[in-house]
Amino acid sequence: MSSVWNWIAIPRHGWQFAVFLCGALVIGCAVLMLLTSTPPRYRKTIVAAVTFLAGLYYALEFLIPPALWPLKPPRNPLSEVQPLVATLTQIIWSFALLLGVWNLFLIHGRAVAKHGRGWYNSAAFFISFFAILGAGLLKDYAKNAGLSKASESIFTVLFSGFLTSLDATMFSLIAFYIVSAAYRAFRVKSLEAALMMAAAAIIMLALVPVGAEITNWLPQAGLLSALRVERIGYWLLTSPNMAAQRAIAFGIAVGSLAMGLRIWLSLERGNFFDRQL
Amino acid sequence: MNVLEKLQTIDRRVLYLLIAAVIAVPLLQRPSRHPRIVFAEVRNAYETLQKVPKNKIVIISCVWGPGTRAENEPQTRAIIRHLLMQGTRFVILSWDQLGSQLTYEDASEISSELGKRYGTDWVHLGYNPGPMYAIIRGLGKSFQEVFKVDRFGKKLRSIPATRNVRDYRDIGAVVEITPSGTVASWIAYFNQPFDVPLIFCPTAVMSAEAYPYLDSGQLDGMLNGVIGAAQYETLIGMENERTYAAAAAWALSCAHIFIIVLIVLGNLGYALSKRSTRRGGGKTIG
Amino acid sequence: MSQASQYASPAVWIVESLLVFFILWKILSARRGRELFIRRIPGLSALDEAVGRATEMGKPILFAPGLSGLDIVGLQSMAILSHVVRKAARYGTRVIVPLADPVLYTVAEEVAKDAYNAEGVPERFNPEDVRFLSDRQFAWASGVVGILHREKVASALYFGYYFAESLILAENGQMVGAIQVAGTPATTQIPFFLASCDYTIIGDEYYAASAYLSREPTLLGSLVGQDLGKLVIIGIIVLGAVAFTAQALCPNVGWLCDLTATITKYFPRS
Amino acid sequence: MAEWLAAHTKTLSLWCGALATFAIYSVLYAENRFYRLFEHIFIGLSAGFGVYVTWSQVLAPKWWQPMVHKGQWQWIFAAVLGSMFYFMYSKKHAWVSRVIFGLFMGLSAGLMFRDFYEIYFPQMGASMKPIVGNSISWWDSVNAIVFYAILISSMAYFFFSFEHDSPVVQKTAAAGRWFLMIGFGAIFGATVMGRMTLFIGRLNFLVNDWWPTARVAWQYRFFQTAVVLAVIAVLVQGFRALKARSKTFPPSA
Repeated sequence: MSSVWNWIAIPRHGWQFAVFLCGALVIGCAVLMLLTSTPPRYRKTIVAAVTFLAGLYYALEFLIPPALWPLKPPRNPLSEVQPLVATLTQIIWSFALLLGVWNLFLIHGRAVAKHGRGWYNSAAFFISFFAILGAGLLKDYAKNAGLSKASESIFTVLFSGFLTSLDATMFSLIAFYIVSAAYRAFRVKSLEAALMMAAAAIIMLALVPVGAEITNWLPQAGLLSALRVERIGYWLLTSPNMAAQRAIAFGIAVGSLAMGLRIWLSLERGNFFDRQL
Repeated sequence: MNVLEKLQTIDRRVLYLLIAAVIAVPLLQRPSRHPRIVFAEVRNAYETLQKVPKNKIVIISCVWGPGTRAENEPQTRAIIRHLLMQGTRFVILSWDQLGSQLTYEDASEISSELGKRYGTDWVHLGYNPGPMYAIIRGLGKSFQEVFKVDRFGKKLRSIPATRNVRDYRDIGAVVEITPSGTVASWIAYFNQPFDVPLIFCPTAVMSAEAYPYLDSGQLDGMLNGVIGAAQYETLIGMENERTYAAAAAWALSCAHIFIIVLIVLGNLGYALSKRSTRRGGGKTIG
Repeated sequence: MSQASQYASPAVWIVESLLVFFILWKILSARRGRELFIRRIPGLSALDEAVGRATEMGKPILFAPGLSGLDIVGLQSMAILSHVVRKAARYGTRVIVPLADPVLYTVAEEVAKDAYNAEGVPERFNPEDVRFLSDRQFAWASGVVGILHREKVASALYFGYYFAESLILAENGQMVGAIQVAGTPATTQIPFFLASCDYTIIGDEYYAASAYLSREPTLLGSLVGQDLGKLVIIGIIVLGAVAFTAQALCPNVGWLCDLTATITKYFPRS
Repeated sequence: MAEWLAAHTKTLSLWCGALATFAIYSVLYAENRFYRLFEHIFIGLSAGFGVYVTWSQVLAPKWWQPMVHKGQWQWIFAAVLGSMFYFMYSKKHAWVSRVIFGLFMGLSAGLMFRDFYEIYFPQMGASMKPIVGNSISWWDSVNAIVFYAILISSMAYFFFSFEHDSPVVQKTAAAGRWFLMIGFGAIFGATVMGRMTLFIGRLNFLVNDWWPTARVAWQYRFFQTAVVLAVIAVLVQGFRALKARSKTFPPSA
């Protein structure tokens, strides 16, 4: 068994490399073909089995301590292969990152082809996509020094000029919505809303330096110092808030255990999960 | 209609201009004064990093990108400066495609300012797509095998700073700088099982939820948003420098007061208009 | 720390088996047809009141599922939508549903149609009322704002996964004077809904509300099992607290010190 | 060309950044074409940059180079597995993608046992606080009592499987919702602070990075002309948008 494994693990070069690579590709495609032609009634079982086995790896890796494995010296063999699992999942996962790109290509490709309203926006999508990708690849791989230098400048302008500014500005829009909502929407309609807003106001003052200035007329030590805004706010954060957040956290703890079990054992029901594969 | 009621009909765009003006003043002025109060969790973070032995490295794990740059970059810069100043080696690990570029630029800038060198004092491991759990879990067993190369494709075994890093035994602390709920992965798969200290630098939005973990000691310290960064700067001896974090702390002070005033005014106007509605009888809003 | 802490201790085996047992037991017995009880949560009454008020005023209801897609949160939002539409159909009140996810849009259309059928008034279903606006966050939000103002909505219901657009919707709902009821598992948006809505369903209540309305056995069973699990946690904490208090009161009793040391070993504090 | 670009990269970046910032903020006035265009440029740039980084920092050094340069042909299997994701676009064979998604969902579900232990066992341990004792101050006692009152009542609020008909349970759960409000107040305050910081970051860019270069540029006549033209264009566009908008619904919406 191990000799077969070793034979597979040997790096190949030259024509051997080509043969092995093609062979592996053929085998891979054959497996995929086999999967696509699996009869529908077995499909759910296969997905459930894969999910279960994948989960079993990490479950046993934790639940069975080294002493219980029949190995000398005592160790958990599943822990040993963790670096390999890390590398493998990382690479397979990075193939998935292109999924979103594919989706965007479909949507904007259709918009450009149809020439409908706002098609130029979709064209701008494609132009900016290829501009930054091209500039990035050229700066790394171009043999010509001038070309590589120019690409690097273009890349920098696209990245730190446009991309980072656009991203940061998009996120910062929310600040404005908070401002107008503070004025128009946050109404103290009930006692519980009043309590929440009071706690929020004290904590908002306690967090920033001006909070310490507001109650600076109170002494720094002694009983009265407990009334300083920053003290009250910090106490609210570290005592009542901590307890409330922990209560929520325990709910999440049990909830995610239940969710994990439902996924691991494929117990989830509902129209999405029951659909015929 | 009195003044308060008239105020109710203010256009929201006027409010937008007002908040911009309120914030711009401290930014233009750039005060050097840092917050006088340093929260316990910030001090603990500082002391934890202070105690990291010189033969160990610190992992700075950055999940942030440009979207939350205003909060996470000052934290990252303060931590990097502290580590470079005291000569503790560190590696930066980025989980965000854009952030990987930004964190590299930050570290390069501070490192050349302090006369330190890439490779001997610090290393950037580049962008990692995840899945985070698998990578963090594998990291405890073998640092070299999981990361292999730095952001330039150079073997970690051939870089002085990372040459001798084997596994969790050579990692003195982890600093997680993040705008999302990723810190649980470090707690569960690395810091708790291997008993390595963990510093948490979240955006303010997530800070309130972190207090149970500070209480239990699963987090050894925390820098809460840009305020945490400003407080940290106070600790590393920058309290009299005109930094962005200090200016932002004062700008935030103005913003918070402005918001509280708006809420109070809005509610007063609302209460009044409700009262006059009742007197007028049956006039509903909208 | 010793190598042992990386793996499950006997305490882990006991506690986790107990939790897993409770959850699986309740899920499986619910699926075998056992009736499980969950209480009616107060937020649901607020929901019914909102429908009632729209009927009285003769104005439409807005039901916005946020940016939810076809995931657990989105599907549970559809269970609540079904309840609202059935109630409204009975009184002939319109329900407008703006969507941000094209896949969820098809599901919502089905759900609404089924609800009208179930009430025996299929002719009242107007396909125009279930609308796909945009999959872009702020474009969707400004579309919903337009609906709020044009249609003079009497009740606005926000159930699903929300991000920053929650603020824009709640502000404009307030401006048109609508009764607003919200429910979301997104912790960062809950405070804003609490501040601007008439009633807010918080955190886990969201899942309970939809399980209560949909009667889906897996969800019901899971909720009941989770309750038992939380009781286990409370039990452990209370016993621990008693042990530590006893030890603090009598610091010199040997067996108490041993007991607290054992607890600390299995429930480590860093 | 390359030299000129290299020499002006910084200035160009600043100007592009300012343009992008103003374009996005224009949505605060009203949804407009300018905003939509930049929104699409943003999507395009971030997708393109994502592909570039994934290739140059992950796939090239960790997959392509070991495979092609070191003869580790086995890595091709990773590509086969990775290709399974793309079956989701085929109506007929979409289920193949469910296999690989199932694998990743299973992996993260399998971690739940460790998660529960490493994250929540210490939380339980830290919750066992002594209430009274010789070495415990009155302030610690108060805090411990506050802690238990809030923890237990808040957890009781989220119990769903029994009727809240006994007054004790009812009162406890009601108190739980009240205590939770303090927690949500903390989240509220923290969220406001976080969002404001992001805006401060942008304003800082405009005020301290871009404005100094804009003042330098103001010395040139052609720049002054360009600014005046841009302001007129914005005003005209804004006026038209306002007119179109007031027909549909109130301007303050």
